[in-house]
Amino acid sequence: MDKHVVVIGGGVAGIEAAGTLAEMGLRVSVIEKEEEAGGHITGWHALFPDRRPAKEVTEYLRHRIRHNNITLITKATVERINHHGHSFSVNVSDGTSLNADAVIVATGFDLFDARRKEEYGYGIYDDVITSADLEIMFASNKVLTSAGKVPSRIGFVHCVGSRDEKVNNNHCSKVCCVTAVKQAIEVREILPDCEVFCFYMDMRMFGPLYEELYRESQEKYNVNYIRGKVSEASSTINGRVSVRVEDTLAGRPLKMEIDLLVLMVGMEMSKTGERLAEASGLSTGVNRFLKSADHHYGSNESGKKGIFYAGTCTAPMNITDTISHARAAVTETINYLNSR
Amino acid sequence: MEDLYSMLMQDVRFEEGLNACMNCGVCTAICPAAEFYDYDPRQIIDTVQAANNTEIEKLLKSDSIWYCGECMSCKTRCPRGNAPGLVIMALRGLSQDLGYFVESEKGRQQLALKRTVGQWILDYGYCLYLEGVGTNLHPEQGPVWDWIQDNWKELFNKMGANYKGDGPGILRKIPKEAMDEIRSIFEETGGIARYETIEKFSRKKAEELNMVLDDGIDNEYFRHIYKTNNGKHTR
Amino acid sequence: MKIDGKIAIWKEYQKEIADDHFFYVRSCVRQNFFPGSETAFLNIMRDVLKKDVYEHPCHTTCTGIGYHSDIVPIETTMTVVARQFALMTEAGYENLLPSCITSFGLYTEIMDTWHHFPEVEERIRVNLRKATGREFKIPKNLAHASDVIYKFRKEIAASAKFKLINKNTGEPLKVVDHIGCHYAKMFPSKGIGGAEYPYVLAGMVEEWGGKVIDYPERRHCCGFGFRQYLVQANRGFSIACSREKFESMMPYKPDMIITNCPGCPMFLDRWQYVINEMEGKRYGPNNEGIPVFTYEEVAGLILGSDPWELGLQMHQTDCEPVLDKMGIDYDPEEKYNLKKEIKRATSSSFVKV
Amino acid sequence: MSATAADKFGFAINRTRLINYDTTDRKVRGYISEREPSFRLCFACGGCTASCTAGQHTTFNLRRMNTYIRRGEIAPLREEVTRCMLCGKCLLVCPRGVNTRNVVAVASEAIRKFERNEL
Repeated sequence: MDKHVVVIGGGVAGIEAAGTLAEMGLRVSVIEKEEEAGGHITGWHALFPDRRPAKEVTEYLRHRIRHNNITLITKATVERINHHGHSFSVNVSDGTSLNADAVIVATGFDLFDARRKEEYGYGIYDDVITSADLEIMFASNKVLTSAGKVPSRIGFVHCVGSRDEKVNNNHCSKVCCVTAVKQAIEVREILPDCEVFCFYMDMRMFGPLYEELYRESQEKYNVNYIRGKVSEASSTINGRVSVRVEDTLAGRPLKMEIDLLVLMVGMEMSKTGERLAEASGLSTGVNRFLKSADHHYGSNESGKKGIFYAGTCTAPMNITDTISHARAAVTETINYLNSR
Repeated sequence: MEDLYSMLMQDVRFEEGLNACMNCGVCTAICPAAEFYDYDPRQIIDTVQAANNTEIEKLLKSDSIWYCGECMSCKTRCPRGNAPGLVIMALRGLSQDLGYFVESEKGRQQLALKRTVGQWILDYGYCLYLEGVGTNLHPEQGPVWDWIQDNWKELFNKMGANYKGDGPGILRKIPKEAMDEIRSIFEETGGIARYETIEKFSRKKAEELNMVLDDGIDNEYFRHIYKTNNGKHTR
Repeated sequence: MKIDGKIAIWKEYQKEIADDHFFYVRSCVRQNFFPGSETAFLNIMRDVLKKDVYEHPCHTTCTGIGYHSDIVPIETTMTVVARQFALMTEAGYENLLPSCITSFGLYTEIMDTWHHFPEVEERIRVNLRKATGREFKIPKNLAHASDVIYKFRKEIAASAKFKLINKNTGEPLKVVDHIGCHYAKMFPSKGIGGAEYPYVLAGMVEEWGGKVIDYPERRHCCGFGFRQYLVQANRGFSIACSREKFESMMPYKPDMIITNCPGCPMFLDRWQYVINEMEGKRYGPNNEGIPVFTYEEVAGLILGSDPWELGLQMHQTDCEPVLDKMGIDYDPEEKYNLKKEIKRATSSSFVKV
Repeated sequence: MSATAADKFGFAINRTRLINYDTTDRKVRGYISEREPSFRLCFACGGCTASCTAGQHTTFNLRRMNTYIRRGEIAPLREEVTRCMLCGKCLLVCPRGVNTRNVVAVASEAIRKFERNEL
């Protein structure tokens, strides 16, 4: 099929959609805002639930995007999608314009900026870090405090920037719970003498093998779970972080000092996606993610003919679901092109 | 039974303070009362949002709703935009309107507040009044307070006050016309009615407990509610 | 600790504070316990900063303590507050300047409620009309007195005779800032620096030479809790809250505490006395307490006001350690001396002639 | 505090309800976790408490008891263990297969040892 599809975003969804289209013989242009395609996963060390190296998946994606039918444009964003009869033109930030027969939006997500939860002191207290920061530590196989000390106690705060109307995110980011469990296990492996705590509201182990991982973290790794949302963190005189939480299962407030506090930052609609949606008249839902035509059987459809959605621009997803969603977007695109 | 939940809904603070709670405990974690009393704002909200009138009635008659210090720390943090402190205020209002407050030790204290702060507002136009706060009722004010009360005239003069004077200034005598307006507002808006309700149910309770309650603060019932602590309010 | 992070947050929370022409409403607690503070505030505003501050003799309590003791219904409180607004409107002012944090919080809350429930505002207008025949406009600007001192902290520093510096060591004084809960916890955007890292007092302290301490219990309530203090049976709660703060700040060896709410300095001052009586424990060096100040007292001191004219002798915990460190020349004999002829302190010693 | 001081001021300072994890003692937990490792598997569903006969007549709450063990709250734990009748009904419902009955038995043993400073 000699058609040209523009894929906006070169993360997991964008690459998978582009690769699938290319294999089917379509020409594809992928527009990626960073210097390299790959998405958030490139900064990740290991993946849940099997803890395989993230490199294996990034390698797959790198391979996937190297195809003669794919043109990759990096350090560029799409400002607007214009509709002209049966075709589209997209305005790229470098001033050029691309014509397309169909468009797949795969603008992905932004990691929640933890500084916005001021009471946790990210960017103020030295030993308050994010889950993304911890992955970087894992990559170097060194988990140390800002003073270079081996931590004897690490805490994971779930739902940072998720399920929280104070930061205008009412949704659950889905993947943070299992990420915390995975990271808790990794900490226990690297630092067997370090106590690990997860402060959670609900453990949302929705995917295959997630519940098993959770169970393993208790059984084998002695990870401690405290049901309660951390209310605040503060700095102690000896440079530790003091946290306050209600142990809701005991029905009493609880306080403890921690060496390293890890904030499980959630996913929110990307700023570039938000701007694109506004400029192109794509509707967004309550949590600012792109709103699909139908929640159950039309999650790839934008409601505008020829524009399709793939991946976390519609809602938080794990990698497995993102890849499936991207492939489904391709199916929708092909159906559309065939029926035109 | 009366539909207590609907009655609470009439209070704008209830509407402002209660959305769906997900029991995360962030309020209890930060609540001073939860730390020093046997109290859990999360559980109060959970009880109230279940809209069970039997449970709400129990709450209105219990000590639980009187532990909050209304610091509103809970409002800052709640991820669902609730304010347990505001809900508590609505519960306390209803507990007084229905006379349930006299059924708990902490609730009965409302009379003491009415006869001190409440009275000072209507008599002087201030919530606190130098002459009312003596070390007999406030020994924690310490020796300095005795010295201040012994020398208030010279001392307050030195501080640039206008104690009991005309015109503007510190602890000035608020003109009669102004005080009449305050009383008229209290009459118009239910302030006096609230005071009378507190008095009515307290007198009934005093009778029931066989205690003397005449006017003012120098009587058996006042001393009882002002000082009694059964020691069961904290761990 | 990375100060840049705090600075970024402080920049986020800057509110509008009127420049001049204020309608001042007094605080019940401050008038009774810290009268010298309100006098110092007005002197600074009028004599040092040359601002127009008007006080109406007919204004009253906002009923805040009664409201938060739950004996005054919300309808009544809103109407009393509406009356204060009416006095302001009639006097031709638009910028409301409360001395009290409870009042400030209450005004903020009521204005917010009226914004979300316009029918409530309408009802209150009818109430006020019926009860007093008055009409009102909602203030154009609402700032707590500490906001205004914060706004003009540099001007005050420019006229200062003393700094928050230990003259013997040259080191900044270590200051604990304690913010009244109702300043920003209910409406973080209405407070300088927000609710988590309030800057209103920290800004003054830094400008005047001191250093602010960030200790774990920094954000917590002094323990007033209205009924939790006002009724004797409940005071064990109130003091427990303050004690937790003292225990938490003690290792940092603070030289002093500065407060912006009228009640907090009284509690932080008196509870130190009671804890010492009950448990024989003091939180400062040399068996001293930690001196507690209102921000007006601190402003007055750095401008060179006489400590006894500011009312520091009305504190139960001695303030002299701080006066000594700052190098303030005071007469210890005068502390409790009220015998000699006193002129009304309408203008105090720091005013330049 | 002296009685006279409390008399003078008319109140005693309230004690804290805070669980201070930095000061509680978790030796009992270590002992249980070692001897009945299934204890670690509890995810606080409350199935045990719902099925508990003793809990219908007393304030006994096995789910909460597990929390006390984990936090090192010995004082309430000491009271909780005496209320269990060791009937074992909870064993039937536990979705994680915790040997709940034995947890209580080992907890009693651990507390006895703890009080004798044998842990």
